[in-house]
Amino acid sequence: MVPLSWYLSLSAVLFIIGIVGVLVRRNVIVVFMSVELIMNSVNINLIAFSHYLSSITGQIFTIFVITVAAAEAALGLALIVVVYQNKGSINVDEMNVMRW
Amino acid sequence: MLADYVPVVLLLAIGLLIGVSSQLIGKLVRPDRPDPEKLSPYECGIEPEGDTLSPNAIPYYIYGLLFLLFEVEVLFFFTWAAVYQNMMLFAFIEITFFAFILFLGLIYAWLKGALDWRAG
Amino acid sequence: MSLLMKVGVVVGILMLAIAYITLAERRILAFMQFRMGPNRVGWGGVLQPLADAVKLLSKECIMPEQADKWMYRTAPVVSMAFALVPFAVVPFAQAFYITDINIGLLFIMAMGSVGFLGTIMGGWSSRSKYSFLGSLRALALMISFEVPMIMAMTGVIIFSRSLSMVKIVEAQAQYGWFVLLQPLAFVIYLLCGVAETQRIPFDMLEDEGSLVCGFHTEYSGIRFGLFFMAEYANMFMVAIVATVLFLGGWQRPFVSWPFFNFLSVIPSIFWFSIKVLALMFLYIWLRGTLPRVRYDQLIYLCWKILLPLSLINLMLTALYMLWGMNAWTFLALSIGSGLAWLWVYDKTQTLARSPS
Amino acid sequence: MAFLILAAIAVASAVMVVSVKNVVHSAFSLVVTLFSVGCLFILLRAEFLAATQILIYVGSIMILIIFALMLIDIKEANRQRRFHHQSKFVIGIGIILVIEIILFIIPRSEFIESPEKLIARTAEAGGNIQIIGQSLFTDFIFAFEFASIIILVAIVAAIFLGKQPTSIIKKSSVIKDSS
Repeated sequence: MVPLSWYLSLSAVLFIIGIVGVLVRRNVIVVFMSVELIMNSVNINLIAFSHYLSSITGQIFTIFVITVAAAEAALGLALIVVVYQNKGSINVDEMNVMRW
Repeated sequence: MLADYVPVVLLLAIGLLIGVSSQLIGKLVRPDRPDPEKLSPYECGIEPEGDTLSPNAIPYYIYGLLFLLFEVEVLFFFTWAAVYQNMMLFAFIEITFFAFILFLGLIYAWLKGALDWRAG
Repeated sequence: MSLLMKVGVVVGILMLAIAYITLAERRILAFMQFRMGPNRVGWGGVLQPLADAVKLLSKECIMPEQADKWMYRTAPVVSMAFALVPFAVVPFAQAFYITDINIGLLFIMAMGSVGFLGTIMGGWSSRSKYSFLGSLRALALMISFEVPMIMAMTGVIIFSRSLSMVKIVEAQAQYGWFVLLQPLAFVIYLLCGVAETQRIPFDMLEDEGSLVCGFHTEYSGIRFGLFFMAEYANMFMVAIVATVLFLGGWQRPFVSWPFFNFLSVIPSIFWFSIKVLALMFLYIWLRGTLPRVRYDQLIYLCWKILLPLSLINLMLTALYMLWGMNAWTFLALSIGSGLAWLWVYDKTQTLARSPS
Repeated sequence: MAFLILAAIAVASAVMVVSVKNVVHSAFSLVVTLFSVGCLFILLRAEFLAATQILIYVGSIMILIIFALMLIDIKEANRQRRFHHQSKFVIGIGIILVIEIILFIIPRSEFIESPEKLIARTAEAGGNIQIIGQSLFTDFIFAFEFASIIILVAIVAAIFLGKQPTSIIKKSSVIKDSS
């Protein structure tokens, strides 16, 4: 039987890989994918707690996290596409003005 | 419950094995005589022109966007349908509200012309 | 029966079925077009699939020079593997299934959506305009049709109270075949199934006229063969899901009437396969009969007709469960509302077209 | 055992996501990560969530990301520098954080692990999806209805953004799909 702390460790590792991705990559879509990684590590945590602590709430929360992630993905990518169409670049460093 | 998933893994392994092994076996049997004409991308016989990887994918992208949002809503219907018979009226009122909001989204997309196909 | 044996039997039968449905398709199409079809290899062409396999294996696999090598090789494997996995949850006959999981139906949909990735991988990695455009088109279509498809399934789940394939079949012993209670959902599912598997009236994938051959333009030899097999496995899967959800799975006809009990002497695998083969014949027939639909019309069919219709069907089913109205009234209501929506849609189209 | 394999796949492909040069390869490694995380959910007896994860993340969000990648100029994106100049510093901090969490924080925290109760309740309700449904439509009903409103807002906003003029794409497009 795998102990709970293993799942927590895995989720921590994924979380930090996601954070590093957000901080170091310059391509905004890769940054976006790193955010998805972070969300997934949270999902692992929620479901692991739900299983080991015998409560269904964690799983229900994960459903809502996935719902919000979907809304966020749709909006985030729509924004990225609009920015790309206006500036011709998807580089985070170059998105430095609030209006154009 | 976990034992139910062992055959799934087995089938996945078989599927991967079929895919990989048939390509490997094919490698032993088939001829391999490349030449530049063969290796260039197919373009109805004329010389390939322009950059291959920059087509206009915007119209497809819009449908992907709508699909993602509707898919999430539709998944809630599955959980609802599985327990509907246990809590009839209450669940019915809830889902009516839910479906109404989904319908609003569809109507909005329709009126704004997001469902209309825009080529190019 | 041990697990390994079951898996072996299922995979073996599936491979045979795929091989022979291709032959059947060619012969039936030939018959419809007053041709002969393949009839040289073996007796009347029965060994044709074997010859095809040998040909595909021994044919040169050309990989475009600029292709993304590893993704190009992986794409057919992904398509094939994820076309095969859903067969794990299919109840082929009474008490004959590899496994029965609680989320069977959702599992099939999930594995199908992973299979879509094989399409875009193949299209993107071969660096050809035709295959790339073909894969984008096909993908946009497949994902669009997934929404009404799932909505149509939901109507059935209200009755069966479970997503397990075995339980759905068993529930039809109580209610009768769901096609009688959910005719609208059945039609929606069949149309979506044709679009999901990219068969002819809806086949944007292989729109020869404008896109050469869709996403596998650059594939040849056994790699093409893998895509081809995956396509037919998906076709079988759609037919099987339609059978399980709407046509009573392994159950004999008139399952709730004791008068027809004598039909039970025929083994249940027979009923299952006859229904699946009938649906496969329907697909082949469609291919032989109908012209290809234009892409924008197809998108409209999905979003403007099938999606609202499936929503209407779902709400009607919920009302039916709530009030316990007469089954015939329900049947008339659902068919009537389907036709009413088509009429309304037609009106909006004429309004949009008229100059103002 | 299954956990270790899946975790190794997930971590390896997650590292690929943030490190490979080609953005499309990065997207497909994210697919592998999400898929193996979905399989982990099955180990945790959350079948419905596993299927949802694969259907929504792999089957929808990733497809949308790939569509978005197809819109941009991938060759240009791949030619550019991958990392910021302070990346070495960030990676160092990341490694220190991982070590700290795994070695010091998690072993110190204690939970009473008792998965049996939920397994029993699930069996009583008839399965994972049924128990989720029951709890979703009683205790979490407000969140459920609110989720639909969030999605409605997202639909409205996404359509609004999607209708912006397509200046640059029009100029650079080589192929026009006319059908």
